Amino acid sequence: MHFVLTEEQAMIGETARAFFAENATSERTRAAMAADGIDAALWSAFCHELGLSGIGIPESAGGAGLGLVELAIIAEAAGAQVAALPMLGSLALSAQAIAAGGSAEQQAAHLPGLLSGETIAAYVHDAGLAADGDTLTGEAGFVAHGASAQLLVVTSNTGAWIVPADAPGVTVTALTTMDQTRPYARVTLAGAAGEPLADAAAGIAAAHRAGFVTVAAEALGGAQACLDRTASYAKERVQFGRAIGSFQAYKHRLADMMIEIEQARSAVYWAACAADEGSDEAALAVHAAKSFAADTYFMCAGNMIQLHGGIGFTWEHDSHLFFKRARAIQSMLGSGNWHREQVATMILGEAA
Amino acid sequence: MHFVLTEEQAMIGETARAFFAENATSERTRAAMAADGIDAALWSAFCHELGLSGIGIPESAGGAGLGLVELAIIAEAAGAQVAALPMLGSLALSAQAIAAGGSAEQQAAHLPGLLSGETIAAYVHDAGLAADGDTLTGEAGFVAHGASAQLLVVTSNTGAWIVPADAPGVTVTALTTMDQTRPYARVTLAGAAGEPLADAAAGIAAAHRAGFVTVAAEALGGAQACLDRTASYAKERVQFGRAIGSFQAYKHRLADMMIEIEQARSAVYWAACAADEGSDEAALAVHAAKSFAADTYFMCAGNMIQLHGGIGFTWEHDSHLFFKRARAIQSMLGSGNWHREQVATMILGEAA
Amino acid sequence: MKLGFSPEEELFRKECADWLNAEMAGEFRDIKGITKLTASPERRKEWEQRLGEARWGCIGWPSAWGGRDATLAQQVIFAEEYARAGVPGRVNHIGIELAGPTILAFGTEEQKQRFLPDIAAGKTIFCQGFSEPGAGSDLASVRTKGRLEDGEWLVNGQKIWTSLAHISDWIFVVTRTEEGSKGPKGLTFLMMPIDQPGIEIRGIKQINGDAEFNETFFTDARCAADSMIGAVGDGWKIAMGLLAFERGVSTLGQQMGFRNELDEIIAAAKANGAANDPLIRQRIARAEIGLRLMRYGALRMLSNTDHSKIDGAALTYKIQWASWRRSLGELAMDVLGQGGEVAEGSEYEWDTLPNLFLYSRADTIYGGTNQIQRNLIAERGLGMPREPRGDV
Amino acid sequence: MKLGFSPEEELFRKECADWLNAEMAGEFRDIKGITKLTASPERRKEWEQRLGEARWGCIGWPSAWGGRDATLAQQVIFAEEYARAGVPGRVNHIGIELAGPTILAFGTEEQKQRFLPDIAAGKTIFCQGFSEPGAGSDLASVRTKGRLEDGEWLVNGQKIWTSLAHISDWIFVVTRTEEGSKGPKGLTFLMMPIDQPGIEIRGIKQINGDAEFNETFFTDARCAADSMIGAVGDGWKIAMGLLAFERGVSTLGQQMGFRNELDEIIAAAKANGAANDPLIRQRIARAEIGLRLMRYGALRMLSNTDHSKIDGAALTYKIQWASWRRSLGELAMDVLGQGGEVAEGSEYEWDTLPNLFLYSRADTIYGGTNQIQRNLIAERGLGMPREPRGDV
Repeated sequence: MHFVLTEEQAMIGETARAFFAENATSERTRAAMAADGIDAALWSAFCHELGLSGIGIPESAGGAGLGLVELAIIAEAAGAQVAALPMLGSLALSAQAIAAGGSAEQQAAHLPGLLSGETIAAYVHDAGLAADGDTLTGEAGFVAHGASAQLLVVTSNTGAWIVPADAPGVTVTALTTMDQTRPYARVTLAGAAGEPLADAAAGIAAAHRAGFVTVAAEALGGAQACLDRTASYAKERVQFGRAIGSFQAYKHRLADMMIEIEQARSAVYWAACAADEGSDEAALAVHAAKSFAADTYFMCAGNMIQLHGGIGFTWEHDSHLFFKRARAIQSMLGSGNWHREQVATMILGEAA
Repeated sequence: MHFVLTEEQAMIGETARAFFAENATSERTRAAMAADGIDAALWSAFCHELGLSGIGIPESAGGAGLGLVELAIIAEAAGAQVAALPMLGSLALSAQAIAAGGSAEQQAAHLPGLLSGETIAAYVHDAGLAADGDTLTGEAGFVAHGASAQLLVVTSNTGAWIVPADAPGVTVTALTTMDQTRPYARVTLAGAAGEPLADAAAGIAAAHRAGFVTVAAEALGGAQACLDRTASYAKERVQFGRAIGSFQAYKHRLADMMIEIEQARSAVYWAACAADEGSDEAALAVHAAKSFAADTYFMCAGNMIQLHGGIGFTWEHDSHLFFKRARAIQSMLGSGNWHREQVATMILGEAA
Repeated sequence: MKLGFSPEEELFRKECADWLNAEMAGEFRDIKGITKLTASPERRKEWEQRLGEARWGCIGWPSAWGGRDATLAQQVIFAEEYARAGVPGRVNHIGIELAGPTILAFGTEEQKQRFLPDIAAGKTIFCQGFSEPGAGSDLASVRTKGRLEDGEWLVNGQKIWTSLAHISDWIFVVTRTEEGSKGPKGLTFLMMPIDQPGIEIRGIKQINGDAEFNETFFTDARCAADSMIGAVGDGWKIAMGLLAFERGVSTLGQQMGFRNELDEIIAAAKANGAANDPLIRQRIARAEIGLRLMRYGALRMLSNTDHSKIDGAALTYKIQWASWRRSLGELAMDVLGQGGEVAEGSEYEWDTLPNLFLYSRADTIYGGTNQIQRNLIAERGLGMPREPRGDV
Repeated sequence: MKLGFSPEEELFRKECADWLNAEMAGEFRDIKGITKLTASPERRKEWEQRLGEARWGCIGWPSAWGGRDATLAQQVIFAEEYARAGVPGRVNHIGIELAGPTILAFGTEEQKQRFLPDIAAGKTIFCQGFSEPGAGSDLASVRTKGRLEDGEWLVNGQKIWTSLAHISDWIFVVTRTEEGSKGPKGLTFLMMPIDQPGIEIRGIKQINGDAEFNETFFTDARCAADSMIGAVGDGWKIAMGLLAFERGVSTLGQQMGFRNELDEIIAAAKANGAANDPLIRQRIARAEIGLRLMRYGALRMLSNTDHSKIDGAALTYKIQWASWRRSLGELAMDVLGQGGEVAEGSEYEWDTLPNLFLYSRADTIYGGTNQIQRNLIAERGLGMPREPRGDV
């Protein structure tokens, strides 16, 4: 029992933070927002130069090994800059699904491209998917970075398939999305042929676990960035002849942010670590982390706007990037209420 | 359309406030708390000398006329002192039920005693009451001031009866109650004979309307008293070399109390006035008033404790009287969630 | 205490409704239902002129200045029917609610004649120049300078958050006219035509992609001496008086807009099944109750004629509606789910409810942040010590 | 980063559990499950002496002073098993968590020998004399005076909120020993035996009808010169050091108490059907999540050995648990409904859950109110300017 980062983990964090702070600038992110929501150069540098894309993927599958703790460390750093990257869909969801559920052949066929960044995958979940053998018919409305993907990992509640995005029967429609750093697409499958994952259940479970932890960690990083930036502003900005950070009400709002963030930090690393260790608590922890960190982020991003006053709701200021990302994280991969209901079911049983 | 108190209404308010401030002192209330939760001398003075007990009861039934607005004004003043009186059970519920649902004979037989204060009635509601003709079997666990009542008005969802508290088959058990100014009793009916109200539906409707408005008005008065007393304390009490009311966080808590209280005031008088005018809005308004004012009171009483620091949670200080009354008002006559669900049903229909 | 309306008042209601519905079904049907403040400004100016012609522009004003001397009840009724008929909000809100009443209270007879009939007629659109970069809500920190030269004011400096300046005809500004003065002293209140070389306007794009607000730059901008309201150095007093006008009958119209938003949420919840979720039901009930209480709070405030005491309903009104509406935006998104995060078409342009969600983040900031509102409530309403100014 | 325990640690867990369970099934079965701090003090003192005999009293202390030099993991395990076995909380909490560590850090060798073994053995029960009427959480405003006379300290003044003073043997107090000094200067830290003519204790009845806290009056109360900790004038420094000890492994034991409270709520909800209410389910899930996060926050704080940086988990811990528990009290009552408002019997004495509801209102006040916690977080954690002291 030792619940702090190891030296190696701390180093990964420093590397990732430095990389995103230097490269995922507001200017570059805004350029990506005006296009397809991906800073392609950033993604390439992340996968190649930094070589962080394989983290959380077993070495046997061509990854860098390590686990969700390390993946969370990276997602936290990316989230702090609202980086415009397909990390969630391509790595945390699709690559995890293939690494955990794919056959050795499937891993060999698809993972190298995903980890090198040359292929982008999107994760398409449709609970009501109709599968006639491996011929798939269904639709998913909010596929993150779906319009940029060459590969789709398609799942129902029980099955999982790999489908090329340009296969016959597949239609992908880009959607104007509030969070322009991670735009959605609608994916329609009309009798598209899928290649089934060898172990669908394992693939789905791994994708969900990693997906929940990844967005929770992103949220943690985003929330901390909101606090840090607002605290800096509070020391500089003068109103009524005083630094606004000297107003007690302002201070207490900042304190409230820190109180939530510290809990979110516990939640994220508890969930990641419990999942890595195969602890009984992992199932509860990933729901706790997703719901708690998402709410924390939204609260902090809302406060960031409020505490910046007028400039906080301008397009020019970065507050809205955090705010929209926070909202997206709240509603994606199950709402907070849904995750808490899963927790309630674990401790109270199903409602009568 | 003129939504302020008339001169006559303002005068009733001044009279009631002066009466309760002078007589319903902490000392007298605490004496009542140690006994049956009724300051008998106060009740007698209220009914006789002040003659306010007939307000809201038609003159034809021996009352003073006027309506729920005036009843609310009085309940607000009583609530501001957490007065230990059977006003809710005896007047707002039972007398209202008899005045609205009783025959002329029933009114003549029972109302004079209730309005003079010589008889105390308690209101016993049991949704599952079994009525074999007028022979009643059932139980209610939380009958306000039930152990002090000579008369019971017993209702199910559809029927209403008058039952003497000492009738055969009636058992009344006093209960140790958190709010000692309005202790509960358990009332058990085992084949007790009831005298049916002539118009049960009218009686029940009047009792509920008046009951919701009365506790909402009490809550308003209590909440305002919490704010007033805390604001006074904030000006006197010094910590860290400053009046604590000079700390912005303290000021903002007080402001938050005022913001809720002003809305609660609108809610109470809207509900009372809409009911008096027979407006379509009355049904929604009484649910709004009960739930909103009760929550406001609980928030203000909780803040009163917090903002008084250590002395706020001592027995000696009056904060806990407000706090316990606030809690009782929240849970009695339907919880806040229940009242809001009634509102939701009016605007959304039943949940599927 | 009386909530109902008299039969005469109900007749007046019918008159208002009939006229408004006829207009919205006729010549102005193209603007019916517009909620976005920046949409179709030219057509809306025409509409406001039509209102003026029919003397519906400012019915509470004296008839001498283009009003109808309407009673409070009549004003309430008109505001409600206006919104109920789907008529878009007034682009000249600042003119009719702030500039007009200020001129009425502090202006000379000549100024009243010059401005009021044209405001009532919808011919002069006003905007407001109070906030400055670096000053925000702090009017005492105003730096924009005014100096009198050859019988004319020359104004230099910058204002910000000048809502709708880009479609307005006039702007009123608070300027520092006493060299070296500090705080509330040495300020003067000026009315200036916008269409002049010394005034430049740049839109500020907001979080929702729209641009309602502006930065307004003054470079030797000119203002005739007789367009000063009050005397030199009266700026603070007049600005404070003006802020007190802000909570007029128009709040009821604003509430009807909120009503439409809540109704849209209710319809969406019924359509997508969210209305069956007990958690959503509670929040919709709270929103409904909050909106009703806003109405009755406004009626208490408007009915109250005893101005010797602090009016709690008035003092708490701004933060009440702003907080309510911000919550409404969050409720809207939770009802819509992820669907609320995607827009029709390829423009970054939002339907009513997602736009409400984004825009309402500004509600708790402009016109005095929630923090400043709480200071005011604690200080003016509850007698707490004032927050000290610093000297940085 | 590692959450699991090693096989050796799991063996240690079994050893703890076996011993504790045996005791709670044997001689001390009468005190098993007691949660109220004031219940059965004499028997609980006997129990703490039993703990001491078996060297389980302060396992993290050096073995030289009665401890076991236990590792962090072992301390965590013992705290968890202690609570899991239904063992009542320590009446000598102040002695083992505050007085002991303070003596260990600041005491002389002689003082260590005099006090530590007896604290570890459960023979010396300590209470804390910091707060004063009129000073509240403001230690710098202490007025209780100490003066040295004939080689002995004489103490005069009053302390308040001295939890469990009525069952304690010793009290430590901060006194003002420099005549005319102000603020943090001129304070001295003294340890005094309670059973002496100069000390009078009066219980303070609380909102829940119980009396855990006291007023403690000092009238020429005596304190031997060698019971001063540190030097004359060191009182502030030592008190600040002591407050840093407050967040030790005992927080995990406290959390296990919270666990029991939440489990009781869950059981009540299942029994009365509240567990089917989606609104209650959300709140129970939030409470469960909050409790788990408290555990992992505490483990982060305890695992952290880098004291050069501000530890956010430690800094925010007090307000986190206090706010969580106050919400838990409200949840308990909403689960119980009106049934939570009536007590068995005729005494004004409450079952665990209603008592939790009432008592938890104090959690956000004592040991630094939530307001003061937020100041500390913003100032120490985020570098905001300090709240200025006044001079009233």
